[in-house]
Amino acid sequence: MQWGISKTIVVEVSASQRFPGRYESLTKIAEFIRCACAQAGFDSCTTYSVETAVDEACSNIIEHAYGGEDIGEICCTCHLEEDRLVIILQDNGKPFKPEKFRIPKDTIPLKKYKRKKKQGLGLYFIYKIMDEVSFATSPSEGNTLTLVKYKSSPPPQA
Amino acid sequence: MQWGISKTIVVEVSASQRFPGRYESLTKIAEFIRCACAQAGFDSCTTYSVETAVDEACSNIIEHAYGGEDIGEICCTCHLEEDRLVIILQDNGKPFKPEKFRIPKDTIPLKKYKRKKKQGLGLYFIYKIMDEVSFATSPSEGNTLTLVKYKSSPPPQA
Amino acid sequence: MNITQKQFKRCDLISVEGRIDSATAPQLAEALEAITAAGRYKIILDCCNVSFISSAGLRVLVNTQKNCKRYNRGELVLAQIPENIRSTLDLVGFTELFKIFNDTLSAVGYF
Amino acid sequence: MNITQKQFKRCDLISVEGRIDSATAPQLAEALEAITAAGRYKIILDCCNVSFISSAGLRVLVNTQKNCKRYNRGELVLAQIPENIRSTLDLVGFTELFKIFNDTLSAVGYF
Ligand SMILES: Nc1ncnc2c1ncn2[C@@H]1O[C@H](COP(=O)(O)OP(=O)(O)O)[C@@H](O)[C@H]1O
Ligand SMILES: Nc1ncnc2c1ncn2[C@@H]1O[C@H](COP(=O)(O)OP(=O)(O)O)[C@@H](O)[C@H]1O
Repeated sequence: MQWGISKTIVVEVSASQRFPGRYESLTKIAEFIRCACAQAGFDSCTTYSVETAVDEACSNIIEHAYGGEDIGEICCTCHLEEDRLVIILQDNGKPFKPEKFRIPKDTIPLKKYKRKKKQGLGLYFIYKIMDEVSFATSPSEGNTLTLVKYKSSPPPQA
Repeated sequence: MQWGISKTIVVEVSASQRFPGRYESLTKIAEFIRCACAQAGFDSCTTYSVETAVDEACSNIIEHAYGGEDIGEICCTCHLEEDRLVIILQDNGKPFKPEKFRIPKDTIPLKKYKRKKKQGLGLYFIYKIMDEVSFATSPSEGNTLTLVKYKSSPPPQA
Repeated sequence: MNITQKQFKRCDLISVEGRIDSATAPQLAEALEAITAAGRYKIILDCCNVSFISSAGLRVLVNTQKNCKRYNRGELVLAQIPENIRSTLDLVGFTELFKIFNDTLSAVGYF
Repeated sequence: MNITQKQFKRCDLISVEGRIDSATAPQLAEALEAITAAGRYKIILDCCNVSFISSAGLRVLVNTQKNCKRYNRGELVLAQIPENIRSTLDLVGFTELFKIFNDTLSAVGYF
């Protein structure tokens, strides 16, 4: 894989930034993501959809992993690859075990579940918008959520 | 009565222009009237109302005095007096005898009259908008319609 | 004069551009009659781009208003009348005959 | 988020400016509930100045839609959605749940 270098601008293939784990950070994270999407050449609709997915993921980190604002940080890293943008969100909160949840697939999860609590739509948005979604937890690096968006439609075997 | 003369512009106190007696002339006549109203210091609403009255009067000249387009001319003269704008419309068509018509006063003439023919609203507009209206006919000068608009409300005795 | 029309569920919006005078009034009358002939009597005349309304034009509006209000079946209302036209309609006493809305949205929402 | 409202004869227009997210969704829910609590179930959400709608915001709209459509008494429709938001709503399959109008005039005229 080769990276094109224009005459004056070296394309940054990777960028990382840490944000305080508070709702205020969401618009700043969106800006960061918007830049990465621009570098990936995404159109404004795709860019907005990726912003939405990341916003949902970060809201979940603040709300569920940390259980509140200003408990910990969110580290956001973007890798620009030839055919995709990879976004990695890291936190040090409570590990998320997606196996414990009904991961929404194609149907909109609008039904109530478990004693009147309403199923959230956040995970549904994330899975629906991004081409690949994976959660991982390790003692050293905390929780890692990897989100992938392809530059064109995902390859059939992916 | 004295006319103010500014440093560089001599205020024209009188202007006259002849127009072909056709409906196309109406917008040109309106422009001419607009200039006179501007010199009289009328606001845009008053100006538009005077334009409307003159438009109605000229339509009547074409339609009723001449009985059609391109039969004769309309001569339009504006005199700017200290407290009023005087507009004189002259034509050489059929004399108009306003005594023969119900000159509309304050009530809107919306009823039908004389065998189903509807009463026109043109004369009503003219009388309602202008402060003074008078028709005259002479063998030498043809028909003369004099329309007056005061710069402020008309004096009580006028 | 240029006429454009839009039909909504409960009313019709008719937008006129230019002069409504003896020359153009018949065209407007025709457009309005087409609406009422279809049994639709709630009409908004959008005057935003009207430059002039003569008595002949107003005559058409008055006739349409009479037709629309018959049997309480509807109404012709005016929207976005330029200030100078509105003030002249006021002067000649015709604003009483028509409900006037500043914007077309409120006019559509009225029906 | 900023909310402005306008009540018409048959429907209510509610215009939102800014982000509709977890932080602001409760405020929007309150405004919508005030309308439905008044027995008014035909609602237009004007999204012209909405910059972002999160899943929490959409949840509010879905709940309102359910409430409005009950007994066939009304409907929540969306107007003037910015293209990027609309395309994302499409992607997540939510545009089926709401009738969408390009302009508020057509939306008011729909009811
Ligand atoms: N990052 C996370 N850390 C811990 N728990 C999470 C995380 N993301 C999601 N969850 C759990 O998954 C559930 C569903 O999430 P989501 O679909 O975003 O809806 P909501 O957040 O509105 O409940 C949450 O209620 C929460 O219990
Ligand atoms: N300048 C004129 N010359 C001759 N007849 C006129 C003139 N102006 C008005 N009339 C007569 O007065 C009648 C009423 O005029 P008006 O109120 O303007 O309505 P309309 O022109 O629509 O009939 C006209 O039908 C016409 O018979």
